[in-house]
Amino acid sequence: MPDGFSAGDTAFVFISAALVMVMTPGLAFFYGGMVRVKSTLNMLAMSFISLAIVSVLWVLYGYSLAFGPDAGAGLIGNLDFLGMRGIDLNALTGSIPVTAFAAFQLMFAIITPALISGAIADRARFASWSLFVALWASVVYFPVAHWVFFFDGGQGGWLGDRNGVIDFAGGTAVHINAGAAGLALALVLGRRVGFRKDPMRPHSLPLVMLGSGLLWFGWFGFNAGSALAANGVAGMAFVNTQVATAAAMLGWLAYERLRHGAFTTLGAASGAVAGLVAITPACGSVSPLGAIAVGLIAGVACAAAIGLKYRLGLDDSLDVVGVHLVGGVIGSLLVGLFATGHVGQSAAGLFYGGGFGQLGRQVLGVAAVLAYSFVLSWLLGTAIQKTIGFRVAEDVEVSGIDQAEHAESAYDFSALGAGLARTAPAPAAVAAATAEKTEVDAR
Amino acid sequence: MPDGFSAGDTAFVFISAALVMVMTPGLAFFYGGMVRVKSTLNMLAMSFISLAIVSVLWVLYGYSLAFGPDAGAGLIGNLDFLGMRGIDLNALTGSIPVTAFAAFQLMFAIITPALISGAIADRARFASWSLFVALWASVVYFPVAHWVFFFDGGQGGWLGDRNGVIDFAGGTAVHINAGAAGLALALVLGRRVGFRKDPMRPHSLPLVMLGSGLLWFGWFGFNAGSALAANGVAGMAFVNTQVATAAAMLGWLAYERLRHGAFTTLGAASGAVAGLVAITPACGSVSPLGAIAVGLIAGVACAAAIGLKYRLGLDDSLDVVGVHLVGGVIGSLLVGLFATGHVGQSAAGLFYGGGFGQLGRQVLGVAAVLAYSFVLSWLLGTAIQKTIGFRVAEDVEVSGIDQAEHAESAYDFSALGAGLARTAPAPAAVAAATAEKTEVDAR
Amino acid sequence: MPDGFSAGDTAFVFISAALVMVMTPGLAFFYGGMVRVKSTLNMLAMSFISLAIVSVLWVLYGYSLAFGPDAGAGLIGNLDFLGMRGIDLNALTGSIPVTAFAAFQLMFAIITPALISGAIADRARFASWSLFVALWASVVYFPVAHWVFFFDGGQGGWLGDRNGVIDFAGGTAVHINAGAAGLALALVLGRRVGFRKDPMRPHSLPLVMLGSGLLWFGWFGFNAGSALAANGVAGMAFVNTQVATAAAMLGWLAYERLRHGAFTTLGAASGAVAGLVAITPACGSVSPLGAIAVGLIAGVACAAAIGLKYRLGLDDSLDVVGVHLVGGVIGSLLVGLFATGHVGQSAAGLFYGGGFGQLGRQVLGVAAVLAYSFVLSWLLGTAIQKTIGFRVAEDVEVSGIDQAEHAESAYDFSALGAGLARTAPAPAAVAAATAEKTEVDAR
Amino acid sequence: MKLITAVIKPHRLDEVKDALQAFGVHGLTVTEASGYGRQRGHTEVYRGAEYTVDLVPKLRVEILVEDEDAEQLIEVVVKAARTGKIGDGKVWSVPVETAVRVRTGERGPDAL
Amino acid sequence: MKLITAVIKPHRLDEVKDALQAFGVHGLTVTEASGYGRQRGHTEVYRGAEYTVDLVPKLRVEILVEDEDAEQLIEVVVKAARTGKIGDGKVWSVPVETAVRVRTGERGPDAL
Amino acid sequence: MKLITAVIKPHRLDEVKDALQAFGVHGLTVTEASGYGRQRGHTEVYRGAEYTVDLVPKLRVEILVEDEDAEQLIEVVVKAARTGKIGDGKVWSVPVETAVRVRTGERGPDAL
Ligand SMILES: Nc1ncnc2c1ncn2[C@@H]1O[C@H](COP(=O)(O)OP(=O)(O)O)[C@@H](O)[C@H]1O
Ligand SMILES: Nc1ncnc2c1ncn2[C@@H]1O[C@H](COP(=O)(O)OP(=O)(O)O)[C@@H](O)[C@H]1O
Ligand SMILES: Nc1ncnc2c1ncn2[C@@H]1O[C@H](COP(=O)(O)OP(=O)(O)O)[C@@H](O)[C@H]1O
Repeated sequence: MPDGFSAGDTAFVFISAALVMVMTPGLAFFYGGMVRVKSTLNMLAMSFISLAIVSVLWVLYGYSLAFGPDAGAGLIGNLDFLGMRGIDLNALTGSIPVTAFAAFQLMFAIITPALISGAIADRARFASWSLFVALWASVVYFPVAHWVFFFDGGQGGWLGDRNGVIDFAGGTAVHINAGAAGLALALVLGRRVGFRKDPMRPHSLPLVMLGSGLLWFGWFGFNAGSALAANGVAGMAFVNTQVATAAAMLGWLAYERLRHGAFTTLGAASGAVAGLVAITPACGSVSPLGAIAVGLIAGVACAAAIGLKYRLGLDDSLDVVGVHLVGGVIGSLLVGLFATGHVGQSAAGLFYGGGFGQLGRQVLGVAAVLAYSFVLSWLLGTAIQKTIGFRVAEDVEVSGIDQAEHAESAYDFSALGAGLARTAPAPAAVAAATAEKTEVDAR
Repeated sequence: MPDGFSAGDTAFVFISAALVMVMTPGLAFFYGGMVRVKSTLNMLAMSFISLAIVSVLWVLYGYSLAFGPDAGAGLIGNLDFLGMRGIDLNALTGSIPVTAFAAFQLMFAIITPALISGAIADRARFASWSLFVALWASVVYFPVAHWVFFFDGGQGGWLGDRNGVIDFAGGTAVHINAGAAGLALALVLGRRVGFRKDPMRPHSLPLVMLGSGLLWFGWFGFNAGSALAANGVAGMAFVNTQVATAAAMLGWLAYERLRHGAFTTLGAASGAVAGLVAITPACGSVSPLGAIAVGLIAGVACAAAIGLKYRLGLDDSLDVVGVHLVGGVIGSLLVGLFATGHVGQSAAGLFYGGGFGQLGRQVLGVAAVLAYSFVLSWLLGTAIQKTIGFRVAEDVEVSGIDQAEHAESAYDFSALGAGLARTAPAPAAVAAATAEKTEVDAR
Repeated sequence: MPDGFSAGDTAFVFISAALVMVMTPGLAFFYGGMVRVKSTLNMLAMSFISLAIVSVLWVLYGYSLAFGPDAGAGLIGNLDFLGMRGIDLNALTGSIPVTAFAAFQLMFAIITPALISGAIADRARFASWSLFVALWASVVYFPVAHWVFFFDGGQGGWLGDRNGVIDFAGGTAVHINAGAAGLALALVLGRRVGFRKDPMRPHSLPLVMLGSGLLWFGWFGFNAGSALAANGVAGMAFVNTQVATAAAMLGWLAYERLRHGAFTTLGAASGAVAGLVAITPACGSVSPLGAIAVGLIAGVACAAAIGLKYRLGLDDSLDVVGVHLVGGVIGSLLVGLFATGHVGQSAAGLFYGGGFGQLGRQVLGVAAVLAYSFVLSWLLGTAIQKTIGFRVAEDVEVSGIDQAEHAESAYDFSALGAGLARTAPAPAAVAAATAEKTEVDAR
Repeated sequence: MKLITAVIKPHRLDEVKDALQAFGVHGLTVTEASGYGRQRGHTEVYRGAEYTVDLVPKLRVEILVEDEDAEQLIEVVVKAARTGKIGDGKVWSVPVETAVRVRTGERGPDAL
Repeated sequence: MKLITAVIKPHRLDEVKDALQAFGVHGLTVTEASGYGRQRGHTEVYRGAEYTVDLVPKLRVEILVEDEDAEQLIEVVVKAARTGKIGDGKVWSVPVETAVRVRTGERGPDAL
Repeated sequence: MKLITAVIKPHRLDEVKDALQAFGVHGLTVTEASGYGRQRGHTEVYRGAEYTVDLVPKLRVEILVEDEDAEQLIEVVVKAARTGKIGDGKVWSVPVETAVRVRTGERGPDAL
């Protein structure tokens, strides 16, 4: 391998990529456990399909649009790496192979659209959702990743590299981006039948907890891995990720106890995710005590925010806005307050003598990504709704989207498997012929 | 540590070994969710027991048979490392400690027999299965691993080292090997009661999705880890693994949509596994675009293949043949077409100007492993069936193998736990004595 | 980074820390699957809350008490690192950043209290448990970690550094510590309503198997990671961990088969955990054959031990004593017999010509931690019970602790979600206003 | 006394409960059930095997009432459960010889 | 009208459904049940605690029929559910006073 | 013959089974049910949405008995199921016209 290469850093980024990959199934379980049993599979499938679609697009053109040499003004990459051609096996990004970097970044591109799906639980046609994922990744995620994550000595993305917006691991590019898109789609698709009236309690909280556990686990790859090296910055990001998550869980639980009288496990899981979201942009620039502050604030604020949807009549079904948009905005802005100036980045925040400069830059980053994602997502969603249709029919929603869209049932615990009859594809003739040969069923 | 040692490579292989380890529980869930509720535990146990049995055999003699110095003709290792004696703490295999290599390879030896169990779901006596695992690992897996994975400068295994069969991570040694054994055992044990007649739908698709998620996650260790170094080859293997899996999922879903009218989540999971299988031998020699092709082909072909079992009357219950044998053969042969010659291996395939040479070598590898495994597995299975018996009684199958073989029920969700009564081992006298002391149960 | 830094070792420890982190959710599932459905969430929450509480305490003062410079006699660290101040980004512990070491050790501090919760399943008030975790971590875990894990050239902890007690990864500090505390709390809280009379079978064995799979997976980080370097010692620890776990599973299953006539999956999972516990202190000093012996002994002994609770009338509900205390003691003492003297540590055990010296030191370690933990835990538990109360009311226990303590139900698989009615927080006025705007529900 | 049994669509339970409450009946017992009838089921696909699922989820509601209320109660339940689509279910009544409240041993109308 | 209730082995449902269909009855309601009787249960073991499980999974099938069909229908169901082994279950009938189709309000035989 | 139906608290099943056994009845059929009545439910909270759960888990036990045993059996069941707290449930009986043992086709008392 060429000079500057580090096997240690490479090992770290490979495993971090695997960890980020497992977050998407984790998200599927987190979301899937929260819906009613009749739409479990649809919820899982909406995440899993992102693994399939975005991976292929990434190799075809996504990596090039996001991390190809800037095509102008820091807005998008050019087409040099179409099909990932021309990427030498031993070429490096920093101290790691380009392939390692590309794999790591791909996992971010996968989970971001998957996050959106929580806003439209129980009611989105699967084919339409799949189309949305492909379009959204292409016209929203790939460019925004370029804006935020592509560094090229001041010639990279306009937000991160050119304007000094700090987003260590994706508070803007991932969470605000997905949150704003979730808001747009929740508006486009409208409220579920029975929203605010029917009981819609989670069908499996253990599944939710499994999801939150895998998300937390994978998030170390997401955040610490974003250092792209196994070094002290990654170490600080690691510690900050853990402690902010912990503090956010405590914050959410405390809020819930005061407001609703109980410490719920769903609250614990939700608080943890809120903390993970909020520390994502900040983990490379705050101290561990700062991380506790970020976590606590995010835990309480997101717990308060999710209640609003019932007042506003917005059916953001699994709180993509309340957790990812709100948490992402909080974390991104708090960088402007809590950045110490001597962790990963040198810019200091307001509380560390850095003045209002960084806070202003953070506002820019938040506003730009939020606005771009909301508008584009609304346009894409509306276009799909008006053409092929995005929302399922009402009776499908009532009887359960899993049956209509996936021709499956999530569970069959009965001693019964009741009322099933094999219909195909064992052709009648064949079946008859072999039935004779079958041992008598002497049950 | 001695010269040539790399801490980065070692870290990578350690974690890769852990990732491959978690594939076996992952497989247990993948399989376990697919069976009816009454045989869930048996399905899980068949995978977990492989972790126990093969690990002990590996230390006792397996490692030595597979990776000990060749005992002649590249067929098997000698007994130099019985009990793993004589392995110095700091001895190296390449740039990593021998122990790291041994641990990594052990995980392959564990999952391969576990894969077979899907072919005989719902009907295998657990003790007989355990015996089969021990015998099969000893006389099939350990030698075949030597053939394929033991490199010693042309003095190693006859397929990989001596004849240039390319199998980066186990398309032949793992998947064809397990698939052929599954075929043999499905024939030996015969069809389940009610095959092709009774409904046998999966009892928990979320469990299947969890399994597929863990498999996918762990497979990065399996494939990229097989580079045994954190380098550019591993990076290419990593990217190829991801994109082939993605493409296979799309291929399977498309096939299913056309043939059966629905995008199922089980199809998504199955497609992903088919892609992972097919890219396994090829991930170190194709380009990312080649990997998309391999994945697409495997996804469609395996989706088509699984339907055949109903026509042929072969109760390969969870499609070990349709997915692992077919997928493994496809991936292994496609190396002969798509190998670029400048990723991990220097031999180029037909489409990259390498002529038919490599394709021929691949055919040799496929045929040798398939035939050896099928014949030996059939002999072992038949021997067990004729002596201690392999298949449970019909009424056990009908009422559920979990009760008879494991004396357990997988779930108890009722408010009831109905009809249970403690019988033991609290001895009557003791129970009586302490019952008095117990607080009155004032429910 | 400064001299002596190793990116490879750092990558290894980062990922190991993530692996140990995922053990706590793993434990939550392991325990959660074993209880009845009505206390599932409480069981999960008792583990998850440890992630929250201990992480925050660790940053505030825990790291300093455990790994700050010794405050005297090897009993506790001083307060130099309060709030983790003064820890330079690039400061090293061995060859890795201090932050990496701190993050790794934090995960041990989290899982240890979580382990205790199994002893008091179904009956502990959540707020009281949370308080117990905070206190216990502060006055038991942090000091004991200092005793065992803090090395400073003979000026470190009194057990490990000053008296040569060998505990590679936490047989005393983690397992005996938690096991003794579990014993104390089981005595303080008393037996469950219906203990030894009512059926209390596990509500989801797949959840238990998931937990055991994640524990096994994460334990590679726990044990091999404790080498704090990706080297040959870690490699031996890795192999030993795998094979001891395997042997213990076989031992437990064999015992169960002889005693109860069945190979159960719960027995397989329990045996694996017993093996993991027992090899924890020993994995850095025994040979692979020694590890098989340690595992077998632990598997059989723990399987025998868990039966005792019914005879003794001790409701150690999920066998924290039978598995963690017994397994930890066995593993710690067997170091005195099986330590080879040339794996990770130079002291040899009785069977390897080292005489009784090391065995004596191991007895010291076991006795000190066991006694300290038992006494302090009993005092803390009793204090909580006498003040704010530790145990829930009997009718809460009967109707299910999840409802009363968490206001949730773990599952809702019915087509029904029966009998739920939204009551809040959609305020009546708002609801009425928007109800009119809602599409007519034409189901 | 009579026992009224109603097999209804699951999402009508709330309406039925409310209607009973309004009518002055404050108790009922529900079980989950699967119904087979005119309402068609659906097809499921698992790895190429197609199944027809012809049992549809229903709830089975039982209500004990005094003889004189029975007829009216049937009307109330039928009305509350109705959606007008196929599969709305059946309601039937059966004579009860005696009914007891377990807690008190009270019999007949007092048991309700 | 009569209500025929059959407690049967789960795997006989298909046969019962087919037999009813052949007989001309096109509706039924099924609930999952557990039965206790002559058929022995089994023993389970969890970490050294042995339990006797003496409830066996059954299905409970309810069929409303016109009076004149009742006797014959009972025969049909009994025959379809029979395996000849212990635990095959019971079938009983109860008089129904009135039956209503929820969708239409039709009564009596028309409700079926 | 009579069909005795008892809706009871789940944790009383064991006592009821034992009492029946002692009384000489060796069969019964149980289904899981949810009851609504005087016994209050509880409140659940999911991300800020509060739900009142007013259905309480119950078991529904059915026992076929000969006419002459019915009255006494009701007493036995009521006594075994009683805890004295609200929500103990109801027991009622219904006349059965005929009962058949599926395995043998035996009718009436012989079917039990
Ligand atoms: N003969 C019957 N006996 C018992 N239950 C029946 C009978 N016929 C129908 N049912 C129940 O009534 C439900 C609705 O019946 P169905 O024929 O689908 O629609 P509808 O009642 O609107 O005509 C069925 O799902 C089943 O549960
Ligand atoms: N007295 C009874 N009342 C209600 N159900 C009964 C009664 N006796 C038996 N059953 C039901 O019938 C089923 C079969 O009864 P069992 O005695 O096991 O076999 P068989 O009917 O073949 O003699 C039981 O599992 C139970 O569900
Ligand atoms: N009118 C009724 N019809 C059918 N079941 C009833 C009726 N009233 C009560 N029940 C059942 O009896 C159970 C107990 O009734 P409840 O009023 O709570 O207490 P209690 O019987 O002690 O007064 C309920 O949960 C329900 O299952």
